[in-house]
Amino acid sequence: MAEHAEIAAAALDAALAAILEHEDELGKLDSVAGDGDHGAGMARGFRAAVAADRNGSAGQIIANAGMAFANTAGGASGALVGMFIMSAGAALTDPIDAAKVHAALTKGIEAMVRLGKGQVGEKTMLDTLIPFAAAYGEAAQAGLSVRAAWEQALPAAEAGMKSTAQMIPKRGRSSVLREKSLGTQDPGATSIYYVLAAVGRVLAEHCP
Amino acid sequence: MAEHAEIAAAALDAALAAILEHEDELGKLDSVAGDGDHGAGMARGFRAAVAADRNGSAGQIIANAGMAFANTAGGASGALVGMFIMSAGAALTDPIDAAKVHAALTKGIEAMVRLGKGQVGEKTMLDTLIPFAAAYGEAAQAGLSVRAAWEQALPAAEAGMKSTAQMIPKRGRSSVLREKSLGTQDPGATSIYYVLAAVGRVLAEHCP
Amino acid sequence: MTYLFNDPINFREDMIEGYVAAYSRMVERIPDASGVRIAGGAHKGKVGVLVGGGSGHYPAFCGMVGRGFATGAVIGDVFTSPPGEQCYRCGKGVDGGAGVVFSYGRYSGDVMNFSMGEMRLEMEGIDVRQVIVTDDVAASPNFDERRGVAGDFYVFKALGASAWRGDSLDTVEALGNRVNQWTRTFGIAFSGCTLPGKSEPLFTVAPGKMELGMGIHGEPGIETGDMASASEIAKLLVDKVLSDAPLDAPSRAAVMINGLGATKYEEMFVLYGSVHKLLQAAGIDIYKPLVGEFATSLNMAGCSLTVSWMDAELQALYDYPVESPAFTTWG
Amino acid sequence: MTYLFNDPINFREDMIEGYVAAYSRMVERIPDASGVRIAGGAHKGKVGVLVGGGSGHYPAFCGMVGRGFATGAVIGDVFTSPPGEQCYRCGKGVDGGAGVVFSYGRYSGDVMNFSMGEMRLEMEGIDVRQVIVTDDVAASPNFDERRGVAGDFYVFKALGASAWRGDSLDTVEALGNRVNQWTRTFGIAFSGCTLPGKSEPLFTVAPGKMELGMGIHGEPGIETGDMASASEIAKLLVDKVLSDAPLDAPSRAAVMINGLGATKYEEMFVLYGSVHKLLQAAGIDIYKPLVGEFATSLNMAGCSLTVSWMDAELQALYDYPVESPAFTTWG
Ligand SMILES: Nc1ncnc2c1ncn2[C@@H]1O[C@H](COP(=O)(O)OP(=O)(O)O)[C@@H](O)[C@H]1O
Ligand SMILES: Nc1ncnc2c1ncn2[C@@H]1O[C@H](COP(=O)(O)OP(=O)(O)O)[C@@H](O)[C@H]1O
Ligand SMILES: [Mg+2]
Ligand SMILES: [Mg+2]
Ligand SMILES: [Mg+2]
Ligand SMILES: [Mg+2]
Repeated sequence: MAEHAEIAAAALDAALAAILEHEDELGKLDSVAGDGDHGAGMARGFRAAVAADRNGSAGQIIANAGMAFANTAGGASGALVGMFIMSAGAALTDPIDAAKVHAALTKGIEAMVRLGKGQVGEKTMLDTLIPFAAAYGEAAQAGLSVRAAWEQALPAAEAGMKSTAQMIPKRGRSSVLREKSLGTQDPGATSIYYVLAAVGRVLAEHCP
Repeated sequence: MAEHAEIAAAALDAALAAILEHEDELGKLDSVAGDGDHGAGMARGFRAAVAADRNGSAGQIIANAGMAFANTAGGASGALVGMFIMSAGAALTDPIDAAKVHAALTKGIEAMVRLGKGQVGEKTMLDTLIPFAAAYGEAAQAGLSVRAAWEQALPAAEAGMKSTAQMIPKRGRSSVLREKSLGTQDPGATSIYYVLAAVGRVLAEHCP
Repeated sequence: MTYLFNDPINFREDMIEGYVAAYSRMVERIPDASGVRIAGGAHKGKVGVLVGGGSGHYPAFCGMVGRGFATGAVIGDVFTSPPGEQCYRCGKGVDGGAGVVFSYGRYSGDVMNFSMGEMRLEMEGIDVRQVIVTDDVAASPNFDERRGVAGDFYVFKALGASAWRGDSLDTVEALGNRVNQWTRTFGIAFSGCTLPGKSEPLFTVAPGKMELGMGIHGEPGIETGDMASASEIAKLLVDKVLSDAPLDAPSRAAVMINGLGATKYEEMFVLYGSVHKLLQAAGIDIYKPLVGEFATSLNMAGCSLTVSWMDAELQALYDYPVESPAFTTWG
Repeated sequence: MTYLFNDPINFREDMIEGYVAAYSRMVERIPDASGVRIAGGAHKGKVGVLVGGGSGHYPAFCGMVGRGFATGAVIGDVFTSPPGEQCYRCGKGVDGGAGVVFSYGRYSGDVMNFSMGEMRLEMEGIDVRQVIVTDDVAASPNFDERRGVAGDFYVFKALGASAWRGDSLDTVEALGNRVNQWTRTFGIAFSGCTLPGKSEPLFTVAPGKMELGMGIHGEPGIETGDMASASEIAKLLVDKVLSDAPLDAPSRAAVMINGLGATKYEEMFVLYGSVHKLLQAAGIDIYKPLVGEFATSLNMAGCSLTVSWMDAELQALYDYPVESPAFTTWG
């Protein structure tokens, strides 16, 4: 459906805008225990993502965007987020409904876990993504629409993001510094939440 | 005379103490338009000067000290002050009187001018030394003692030193920066004044 | 501060362009890729050695490309692992038909991206090995979980020499891993560094303090200590490195004081004087030590001590002459 | 800041000791003197080339001692010309019986002290020539009254090559002077530097400003300008240097971006990219450019552009291979 494709494109645009708005904040979060490049890396990734080929279905657009993200962003997040978007896009076949979106999220998370060998509780973007996908799955099973399920799942993502402040990192560049990052939210968990929230706003505007 | 030799040694000790007291200030003056090492260089020079051989006459002690200064201090001031002290010492033969001291000062200045090709008004230590030697010469001719002539000549040195604040440098490391140093006293003119004043105090204490 | 840049977004690209313009007598751009390789391209029949990682660490990584040294380098943005796609393209760009070794300091982003590049190359039938450097004793008690920092140099040097003299892929890989097994680094920082276009440093060090065991990406240290004299710092570095000395290593070792950017040569020589005596007293037979900048962190102030033990086989690789923009020897 | 030192009074001595310990394979201490020379001592029958000046400028001056390069270096305290006595002792230490060339950047203290050393040596029957470098176009409109800064490198390189291949004292001196005649530098600073043991920098640069035409001893610039992008700075440097280009020089020239200490390689490559294009557009045939640190000013942030024009005779000297702790080439 052409309309879903347009929504996918708008969602990518909104994700880029959200990251640019928070680029400095994400860099600062990353500099607490990491190398300060998370904002710049996510911005680079989404800039490439919005410039990727936008022909085809929503799933194809998202997969292309994910490929461009992975090929451009660099860093741990470049690989992880790129693979997530690419795999989710590849799994998102028409016609789209909430169950399909949930399946796509699940595939994306699987790809990220395969690459990064992470799990919930390690102070990474998975702490935002996994609770979000779980909540989305429940909402989808309860029969909510793509858009309503997203709305209902967002608080779980937010709670997941916030929970990272109290975690000690086990993965990634900041893992050497364990205690240093206590009290600070994980940059990746934060950026993913901003993206999910931005996508939610696009769905709210465009979906029935 | 053993006593003159002791006074010469005490004068060198006092010069070192005066430079150490003002080392930081001299460095800061030099950093306005130069490289900030004048305090350290003068301290290095006088440390070597007080450690030099102290056998022989006052003149020999001073000449040895000057040689040690020149061999150790480095920089423009190391060569210039070292040659000044060495030449002045070599000219200072026993028995010492005010005329001899004036002749020694004159020889020292000649050596400094031969090496540095400077003259009064160029914002250097010569602006302290030349007026001092001139005033000392007048006092000596008027029949004053070594010590009284020194006392009478010191204000000329001080005035010379102060006059450098309004000069634009033509010699040395700071000469590239002409206007930058306007308003700041020349470090070399300042350190020489501190030395002359310290020597004056030694004379006041030990001379009849 | 980083002062010289145009649009910070183009920093990496501007840098590569200037680098290749300056050293075209030794290196060339890998076509359509964020990387450089030896001028004239990969040598047929020789193993290709691709080093890399983020930029901001020059002469790591692209300064170490040349005859007897790395075949090429893939170049990421400042402190950012290059994307897998670029690892793939540059890997392909250094392939001479005898296989490719990827070598880099262990950081999770690099591991992921180089591994993605490796998968792509292997799908095309190119045999790829990874020699991952883990020399930073501060990063973890477990050798395999450590970061790679200045010790990269010794591993790259051995890989480059082995590949250049015509060793097989298995041999090149094995020799590189042997050097890594015997290489240890510990670093300290006196000030943070600032990314191009930013006005605040990634971290700050309080006056009178120093950070112990910091990374080379502006990550702060694992511990904060009181600033000390050069000879006390020498003792601290030597103790940290030797406390983790490999048990099976011979007494001969190469030694490096690496400056992180703003800590200058004279200071490092003062430090080295004490380090030299302490290592000798500990029975180390110091071989061709190096004092300089080998893996920087933009203009961070700080330095690290690396000790790389060697037997006769590894010494021959260390002695092998190299010519590269940043490091050249007659042997 | 300078962080690594013991007693600041012993900084020079500690530094020399560490330097010689690190690079004993190439250099040795000149006995009873504040200087170093090529390992094994002066070569009989070859002209001795003694370079020097204060310390704080590494690799100038002692890093440039070795085969095909300077025979020795006399080392002063930080930013302080070595005393005449040391110039004498080190001059004697590099004498191989064919005469000695003193070469250094023109600063009044250096001129006085080297001249005092020269007098002593000539009293002993050693023929001494002085090749004084005057490349800093900022210092004066009169060529002879200029300071010597990063251009030292090209003059030393030529002197070293000429002496090493066995030229006569007259020839070595003449070639060194020819290089100086055709070498021009202009520098800028973004921050000051701090002497060992001091807590305040020698000068500060206001945020958003830069100093134009500063010296390499922490002397502030002759003018303060607004901070600009790398490409604008490239234009400024190229304009300043070319506005004083020697009229009689051929089109071929070596080009150097020299970092003052805290301005790092990646930044300098960004700058060089623009410089390269501008110089090419101005008709300069760029030959083997260099981007790195050649004459630093402790950890001052800033850089300079040097252009050293050359004909075939001077190019042969530039191409001559050298091996020294700081700079080695295969030719
Ligand atoms: N193995 C992993 N699994 C999931 N997320 C990870 C992993 N490693 C790192 N991350 C995420 O990546 C973020 C850092 O991204 P970024 O700063 O862009 O990359 P880098 O760490 O390479 O500099 C972390 O905040 C964390 O959320
Ligand atoms: N040619 C000269 N004649 C007389 N005095 C000079 C000359 N050149 C420099 N000076 C003096 O030397 C002082 C600087 O000394 P110092 O800082 O120790 O040496 P440098 O300039 O080599 O760093 C100046 O303040 C000035 O008084
Ligand atoms: Mg990061
Ligand atoms: Mg000075
Ligand atoms: Mg990173
Ligand atoms: Mg000086």
